[in-house]
Amino acid sequence: MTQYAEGITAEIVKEHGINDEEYAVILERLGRAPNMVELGIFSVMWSEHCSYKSSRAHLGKFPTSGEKVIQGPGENAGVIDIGDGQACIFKMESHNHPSYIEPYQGAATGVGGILRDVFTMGARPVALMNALRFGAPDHAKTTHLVSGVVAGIGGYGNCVGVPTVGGETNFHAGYNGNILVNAMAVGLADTDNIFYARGAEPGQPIVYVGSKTGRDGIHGATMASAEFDDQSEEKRPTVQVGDPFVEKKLIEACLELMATDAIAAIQDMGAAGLTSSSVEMADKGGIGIHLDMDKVPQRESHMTAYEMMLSESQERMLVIMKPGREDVAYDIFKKWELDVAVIGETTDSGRMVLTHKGETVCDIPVAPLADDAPKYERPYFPPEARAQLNAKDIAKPDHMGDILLKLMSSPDMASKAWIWKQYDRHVMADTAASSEDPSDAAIVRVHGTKKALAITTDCTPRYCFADPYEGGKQAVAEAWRNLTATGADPIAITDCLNFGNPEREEIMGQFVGCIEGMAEACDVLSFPVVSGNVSLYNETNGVAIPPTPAVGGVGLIPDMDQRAGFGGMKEGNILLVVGETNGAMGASVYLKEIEGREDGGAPLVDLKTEKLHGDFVRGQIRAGRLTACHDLSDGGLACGAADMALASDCGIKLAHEPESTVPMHGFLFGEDQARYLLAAEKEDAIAILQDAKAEEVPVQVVGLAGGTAITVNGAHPLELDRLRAAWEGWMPGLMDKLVEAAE
Amino acid sequence: MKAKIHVYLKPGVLDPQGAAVAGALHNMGYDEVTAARQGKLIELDLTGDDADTARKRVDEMCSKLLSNPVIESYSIELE
Amino acid sequence: MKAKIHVYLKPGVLDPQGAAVAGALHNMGYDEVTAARQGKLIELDLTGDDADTARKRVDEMCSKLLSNPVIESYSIELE
Amino acid sequence: MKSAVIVFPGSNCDRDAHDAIEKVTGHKPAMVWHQESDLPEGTEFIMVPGGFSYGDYLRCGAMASRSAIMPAIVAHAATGAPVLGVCNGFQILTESGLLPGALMRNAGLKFVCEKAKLKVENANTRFTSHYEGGAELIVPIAHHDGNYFADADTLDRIEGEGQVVFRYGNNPNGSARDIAGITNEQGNVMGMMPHPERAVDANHGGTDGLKLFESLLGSA
Ligand SMILES: Nc1ncnc2c1ncn2[C@@H]1O[C@H](COP(=O)(O)OP(=O)(O)O)[C@@H](O)[C@H]1O
Ligand SMILES: [Mg+2]
Repeated sequence: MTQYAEGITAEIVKEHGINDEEYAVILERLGRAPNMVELGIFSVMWSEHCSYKSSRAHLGKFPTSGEKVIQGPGENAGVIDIGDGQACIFKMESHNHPSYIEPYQGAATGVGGILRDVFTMGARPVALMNALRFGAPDHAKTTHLVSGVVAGIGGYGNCVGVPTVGGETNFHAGYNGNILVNAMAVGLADTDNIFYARGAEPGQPIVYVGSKTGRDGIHGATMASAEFDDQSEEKRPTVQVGDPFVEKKLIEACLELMATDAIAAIQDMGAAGLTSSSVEMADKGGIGIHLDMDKVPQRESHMTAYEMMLSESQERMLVIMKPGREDVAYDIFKKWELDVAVIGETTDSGRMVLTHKGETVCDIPVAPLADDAPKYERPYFPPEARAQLNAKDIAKPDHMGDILLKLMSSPDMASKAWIWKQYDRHVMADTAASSEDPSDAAIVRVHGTKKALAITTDCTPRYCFADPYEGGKQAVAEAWRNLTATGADPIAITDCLNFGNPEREEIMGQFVGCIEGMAEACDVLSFPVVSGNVSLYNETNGVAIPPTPAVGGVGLIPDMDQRAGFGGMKEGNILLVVGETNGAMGASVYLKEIEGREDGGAPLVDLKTEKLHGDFVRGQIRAGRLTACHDLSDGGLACGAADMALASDCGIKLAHEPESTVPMHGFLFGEDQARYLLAAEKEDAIAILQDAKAEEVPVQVVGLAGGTAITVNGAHPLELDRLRAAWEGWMPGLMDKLVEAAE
Repeated sequence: MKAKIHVYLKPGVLDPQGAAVAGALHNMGYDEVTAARQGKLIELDLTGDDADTARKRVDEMCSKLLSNPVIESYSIELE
Repeated sequence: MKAKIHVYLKPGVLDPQGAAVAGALHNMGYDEVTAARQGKLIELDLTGDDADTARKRVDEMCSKLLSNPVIESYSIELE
Repeated sequence: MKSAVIVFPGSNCDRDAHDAIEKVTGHKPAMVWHQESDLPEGTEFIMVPGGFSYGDYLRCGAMASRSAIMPAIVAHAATGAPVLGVCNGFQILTESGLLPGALMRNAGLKFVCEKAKLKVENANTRFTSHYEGGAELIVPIAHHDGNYFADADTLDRIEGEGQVVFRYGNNPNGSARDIAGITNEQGNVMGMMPHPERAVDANHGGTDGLKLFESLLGSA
């Protein structure tokens, strides 16, 4: 067997990210050497991004089924049942590398891509979320990246008319060379009208719809899986440009087509465009595929089959139609002024055959492309365990008000209004709570009903770095807690697992640890994983990002009138904390901002306790006993109280018992888990305490609402006006330094 | 002195604006238009009268601020 | 044939983008910039080879669609 | 009252407009595709909704204002019938010449979404008769190009004629004289950047937009 086809060298194979063993498998499977087109196709299909070759072995640990799960991982997005014949379809995805290279377009096309994953399945997208991680605020590139990413997310989401209702933003030097841009889309569909990539049969026409194919993003998929180095600038021309106007038309046209019964299978063209979409549908249908490359709508002249198969031009979909129904698609897509063309048909050969200009340019079996993609059991070792750190081990500060001010105006805690003001949060007129509102999760009404979706994204990379297993548990638990704090029943999650180079054992250790922690939390909280995405090789010059398994949680509020936020606290309300406060300080915001340290173990998450406390709080919300409810996380009780005070425009008098075994700074700033801060009228507070006793839930009175400041034992005052100015002022202060021209 | 800077998308980069303009002109019956592209024109008023220095400085402004080298090219005219 | 259309804001119309460009250039130390204006450059590819007809038609496209007479003026170059 | 909502390929507040009108009148408005050249028989009120009609490329509202349905809207307005343009709809109405002035890029250059404070400047229009003159409202805005511009003479004239209907309390976009909404000289065509249709339900966080539709359409 000749080793290489004409014009191909060992060097070219290597450039395609295919190693020696992998190349040997290709030779064996084909019984000959692959040509350039075939090599390109194997290269993208076997890239980390498409094949999950390093991660598949561990993703299986997630619980993925449950009473409400209609479709778990494996399709374009996860599907859950929200009753009354309705389904919620959602997924989260990363666009990290493209966003670092070209922040506006990288982030914009990230939003476009995740929207397509959701409407491909028949859902009308109803909400977008974004989880962002940037480098240190004072790093040279940070403000430029923040500005571009935020403008790109807004530019795309605002134009397609899907509200961006929430998200999270962290700053840490660990992301200086590798920012994270994770976007989540949520849609609604009828359970009897959901579309899948599976379902095609031989002899059906393959219809291409959307934008024309250009030379955009060729090798984007392999790029997303390659480590960054100083030469990355040269890879720049591969970044794609998005057209949200076309996406908007594509959404409407696809939903119109889906209302007919003409579709056999449908798949968006994401990473590796035409290649992955056609291979996936062929593989899932167990069939073959024949494409005539001459028929592919092309934006540029002289495109090769290689370029067309690897192009990542945006806003394109592939539809396999029932025979004879092509006209239905033509009529609809012409009306929306989109390209539409029959470019091939399904076959019973089990092979992928491409013809171009009268020649067969590719003829390979489908199965090895998908099923037999390499799968690695990469070696790993867990990071060394760190000891817990308690407030008792840390010097007590003098003025608690000053500390609180400093924490609330620190990068991770300060208001992100500068960001979310650039997002249309209200389009579609169903947003009941978004970033601006005092709600632990965004709330989006199910159109025309009194039901609502609660949506959150969460992850605390500090904890994951300190202890991947506890950090993974915590990310899921916090998402569950955020949904619970609004009164929602948490249902399921999607995730976006962002890590460094899996070929390094300690990174693989982080990856495995986080997954195992998340899996346990999902299991105990009955909060299965229904979709997700893995982004590896987030490193620059050998330095990896902090492990960041972002979690996107979705829950259901059965009745919009029974929900809670943290903005309704009133003068005279009693403040209660659900859960035990021990003063856990390891990897806390306090430690980082006040002590300048990032050591110590992550706070421990006891999942049974988590569930007990959450269920208790949800019950109290539904009983209508709370004026405000907030989960406690970063910055502990004091920061949670500060959020509540600012949102309610009412001061809080906190009371720390002097004889307590927990020192005052531990009481105020400790990040013990499974806790909520509640505000209630006196009579309700008494009832809550009685219920708590009966249900064996620890609930402690911690203060009283009133005044214009936050105080502790009547001292350490921090005036709300001063707090608000600092909290709101940090991010504008940072971004005002940016020098940038208009687009 | 005046500098006129033309910033345009690199060849091959998708130009959604241009495509939409071409589409609209077609809908209005201007069938002779086969393609449209849209770029930016930035005019700067400059003090000083050394053309060489000005060109060098404006070139710097273009690469640092006025154009996005990932997707755009530019040309400079001095008057 | 190609038409290059330059669309710019009328004098007296506030130009937020131009002002931002000038401000940013100042912040970067380019003090020689005394003013900046931002306009659009639209390039059309046209069939046909009669320059007079082309100019007339493009002028029409400009006044009907490509510029807004309330705030903008335009100039046309044929190539 | 028989209503119609115009739908362009990039409209994205068309459903919201539809629902607000239905809520107030009890009747579903007709949804009219931009490529139609006639309005449905008996149409009285036309709403041009927000969104990005043609991606907002070139200039916001420019391409939409040259679409097939536009002559019918202009003719309808000339009969004195009410026409309301919100956000992108306002941009389309200025681009088509039905309203004076133009909407330019926000002074801050960024897209702005917030709950804006508005003041009712003229409560004697068919769009605002249910409000008190000088009433303060909270109505959401969400736009990139809402910076209202007109030359000084035009501004003086529209101020003098009572055509300025809404003003911002806290100018979010650099609009001349804080203008948020205006009518034409006859008072039957109104354009505004804020979205009254996003403030008609308690779950929107406020219902200050409701009276606008009630003024116009009467309660169901
Ligand atoms: N990138 C972002 N996009 C949209 N909203 C954001 C973003 N970052 C933060 N927010 C919003 O700011 C608020 C505070 O965020 P965060 O501090 O992460 O909340 P918490 O820790 O209480 O869950 C939330 O409403 C959140 O949705
Ligand atoms: Mg949170």
